[in-house]
Amino acid sequence: MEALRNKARELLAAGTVKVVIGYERGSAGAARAVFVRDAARAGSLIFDETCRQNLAVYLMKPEVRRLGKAALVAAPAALRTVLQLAAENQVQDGGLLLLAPENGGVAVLAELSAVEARVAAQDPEPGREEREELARYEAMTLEQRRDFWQEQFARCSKCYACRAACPLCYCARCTVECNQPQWIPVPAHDLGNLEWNVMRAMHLAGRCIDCGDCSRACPAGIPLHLLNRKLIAVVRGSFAFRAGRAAKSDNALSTFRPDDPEDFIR
Amino acid sequence: MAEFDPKIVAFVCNWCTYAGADLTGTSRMKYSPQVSVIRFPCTGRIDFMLLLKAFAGGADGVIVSGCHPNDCHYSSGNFHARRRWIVFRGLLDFLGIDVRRVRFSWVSAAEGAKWAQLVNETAEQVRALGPHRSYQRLRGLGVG
Amino acid sequence: MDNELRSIDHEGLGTLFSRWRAGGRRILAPRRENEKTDFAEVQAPGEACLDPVQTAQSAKSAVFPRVEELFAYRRRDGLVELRERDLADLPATVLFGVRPCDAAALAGLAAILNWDTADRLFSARREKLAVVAVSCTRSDERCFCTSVGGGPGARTGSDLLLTDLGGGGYLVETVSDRGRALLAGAEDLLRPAAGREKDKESRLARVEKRFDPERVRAALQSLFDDEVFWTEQSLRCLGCGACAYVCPTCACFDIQDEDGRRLRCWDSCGHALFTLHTSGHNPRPLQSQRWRQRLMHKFSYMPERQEALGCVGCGRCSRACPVDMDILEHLLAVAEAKP
Amino acid sequence: MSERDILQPLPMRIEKVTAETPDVRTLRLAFADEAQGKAFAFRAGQFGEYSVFGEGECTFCIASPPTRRGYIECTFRQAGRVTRALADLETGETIGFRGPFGNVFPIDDWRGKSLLFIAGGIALPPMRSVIWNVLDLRDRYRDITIVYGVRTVADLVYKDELAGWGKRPDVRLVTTVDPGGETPDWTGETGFVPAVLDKLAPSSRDAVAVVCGPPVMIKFTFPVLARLGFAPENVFTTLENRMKCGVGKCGRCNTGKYYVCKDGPVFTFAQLKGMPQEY
Repeated sequence: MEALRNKARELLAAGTVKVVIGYERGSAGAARAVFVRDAARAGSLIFDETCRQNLAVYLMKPEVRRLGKAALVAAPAALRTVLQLAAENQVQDGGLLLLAPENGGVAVLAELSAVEARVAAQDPEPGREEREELARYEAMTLEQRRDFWQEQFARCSKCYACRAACPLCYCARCTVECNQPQWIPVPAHDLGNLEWNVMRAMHLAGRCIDCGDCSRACPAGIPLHLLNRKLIAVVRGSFAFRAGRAAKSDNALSTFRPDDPEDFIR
Repeated sequence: MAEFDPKIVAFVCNWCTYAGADLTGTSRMKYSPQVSVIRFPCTGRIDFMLLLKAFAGGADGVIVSGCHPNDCHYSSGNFHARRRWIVFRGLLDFLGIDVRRVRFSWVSAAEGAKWAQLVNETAEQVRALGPHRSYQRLRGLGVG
Repeated sequence: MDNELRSIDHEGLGTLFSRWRAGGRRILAPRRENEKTDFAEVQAPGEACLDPVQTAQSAKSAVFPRVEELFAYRRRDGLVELRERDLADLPATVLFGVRPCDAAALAGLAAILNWDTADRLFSARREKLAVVAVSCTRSDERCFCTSVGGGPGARTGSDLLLTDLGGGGYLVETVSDRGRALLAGAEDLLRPAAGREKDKESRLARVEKRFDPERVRAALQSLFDDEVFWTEQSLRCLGCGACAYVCPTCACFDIQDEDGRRLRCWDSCGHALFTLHTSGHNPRPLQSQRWRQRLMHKFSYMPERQEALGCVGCGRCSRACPVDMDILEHLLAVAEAKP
Repeated sequence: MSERDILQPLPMRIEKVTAETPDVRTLRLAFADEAQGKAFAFRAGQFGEYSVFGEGECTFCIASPPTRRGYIECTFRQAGRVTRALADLETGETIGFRGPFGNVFPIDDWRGKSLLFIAGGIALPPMRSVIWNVLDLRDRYRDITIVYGVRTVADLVYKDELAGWGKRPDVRLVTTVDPGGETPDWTGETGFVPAVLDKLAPSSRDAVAVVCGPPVMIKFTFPVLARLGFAPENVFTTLENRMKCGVGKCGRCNTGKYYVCKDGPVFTFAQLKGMPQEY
């Protein structure tokens, strides 16, 4: 933690970056984002197991962008996010520093190639727990899954916390806010909620880097990450593609291979 | 009990399948009349939401069909569409929506007979599955 | 006598539930499902879960649903027929197990929705609602009811107020005529409170008073133009609507036509496009302005215009916020700021 | 029986459609129910919520004057979902109307004064009601001056009425188009509204001004008015915040402690100075 604070101090004092986006201790023992712009305030930075939010979400917020060049305290998910954002031309190589805490120290990644190398070294395969969680739902009958999701979506109030918390949902005007035509119903009724959640999952297919912040943000406790994780599995299984691994790559759904599987097409 | 006549909506591309369906008609081949055909410039334009809109609007089954691989009028629209279908099918299944209600096919302008067969088989399959009530009942739920 | 303190045991409460239901009332109570506790219909007190300090969602949907039909329309021969919403359809409801803060929030909702002109649907639902609140015997660090005029055992907005006596049932306070009506014919289930049962105060959670809303109001007004302050306060905010949707007094809404019905649905001033003009001009383009609006509306505009605070200190927004925008902390920052 | 729902519109029949420009239309509307029409009254400055069933509602000021009974008019530019749908409707079709809502221009206080109306672009319609209102009560007021600026000649609305006002000896009408927006036969001014106003230099003695237009026009017009001696409390405008309910409940038009739908839409510049610029 001290290494992180020292590094932040140093970067701010030298003017290398204008802001360090990191974690501080918030209310009720939670960790939360902090935007340190003054070296003297770097002492409030923390990094521990309570630091779960994917801070890369702030890279796309206009208010934060306005602060100037940033150093981002980056857990593995944030590193993958940065690569995916780079692949989507939202982040420039060298436009950002990543501070990756490691064994009491902190690695400073200035280039996207370094981020790629680190992500490759971490190779975050879904853990056993995660695989088993998905498998549990896949093992349900169709009717069980339908009932499960209908029950879940019935609790959705369309507060769009899932969208706001997602670092890859960065459109200035989301499809649900376009009304000519009104593609997704505005009201949070059952059909509107299903359509919204299908839309969200599809628009993230091949792009989601599995940070899980959508589920953590949901005030209704809907396990939205399962939808994303399912599509991550489909995209990986069918196209051998994983988002957030390379700074230069096509999106899985905006490219193709002539030999993509088509056993279901007749 | 009266025989259930499924409503089927077919989203087809203009250049191959629509022409193929046309050929079915001009060849005087008979096929299930329960299908409503909606023509698109290309399968690449058939957004996944359209399929859900069809279900919400009362469709019991959906057909999506276009040019065979390498025959796309715009060279790769169907390849892109195929990827989207693969992902979308996975999502539908995961959400508990029966993917047997959604048939994907390649039907060329010369395959009038294949179109007739596709519609008939789909109608048969959807008839066996029964009305898509679980989806249709969503409409209006959750309004106080 | 009405003001006499009485008590009821669990069995008596169960009988009361049956009688309310037999009288055609549905009962909404906190119910635990998965990880969350929220209001849902119950048949018996045993289904209610009063353990958590608060439900995740407020009870406001009982009178102001997430989505509701205002009226129906139908085109016929170039003409349009309108069908007014039939108020007889609205269910008579007992809202059981709300906390005193939520009961108080109904007045805040009414202050907005019935301002100058009555809101027909809201008023009709409110008219058919009886509130059976349960005092708070526990609180958490998000609670601040006592700073905004409430308290863990406050009676405002309740028709009946119950206080858990620990093991043996509840102390029952009859607060209104509607509460009296709920207990009509239930004399057999109630007995006069005796001895230590009467000591309600000792049962209640301690919620320390943290600020004076009058001071917050004055500070907000002098801080309004302090862009640095508001940017600093809101940088973390993601601009979702979670705080507004879980809030028991937030009442901003949208109106949408669908399937032959005009619907009213919740909306939030925190959403970036809430105020967007068709021309593309947005009067509140920055998240800092939208966060300011949230606080100003609740603590400055509402007291001035609707003569009610827009906050009851339930702390739900703080608990629901994905990024720990703790409203109490922000209000204290406002109260202490030197503009 | 409970009261009528203030959020439920009354049906109105489209009696006449006038295409003002390619994308601006005026609808003349009458209540489908005669008794409702007879009971209806409003004053200049007020607005309504107009429904296209299946699309939603949109907000405009009533563009006809209260002195003409039996109908109301609205003028709108096709811009969003509802206005596009509204523009597709024809004579005889039914729309919904809720209103009148909001406050009014204090024309009784203006008796004996000179009136200066300054409108830019699509902002003449919200001012037309009050203009006709005072013209119909012409002897109560002194000089009446109307300055109307648009981008190009093709953007002028109410062309026939403008011609009529131009011919009246008791009205001074100045129309102007932005530089480059004129046609060979254009006889009006060329230049932006603030510059034209500056040149015209109307007297501020016992006078009030009403200014409606795009924010940039208002921004540069107010200093000219101030220079001419118009005090902020004698300059009026009408705000057009986004609204849903129109009756102070939905929260959209809330600006400071004010609600444009209830406290406005008519505000003086003196009032605006005390409000946050969230409009």
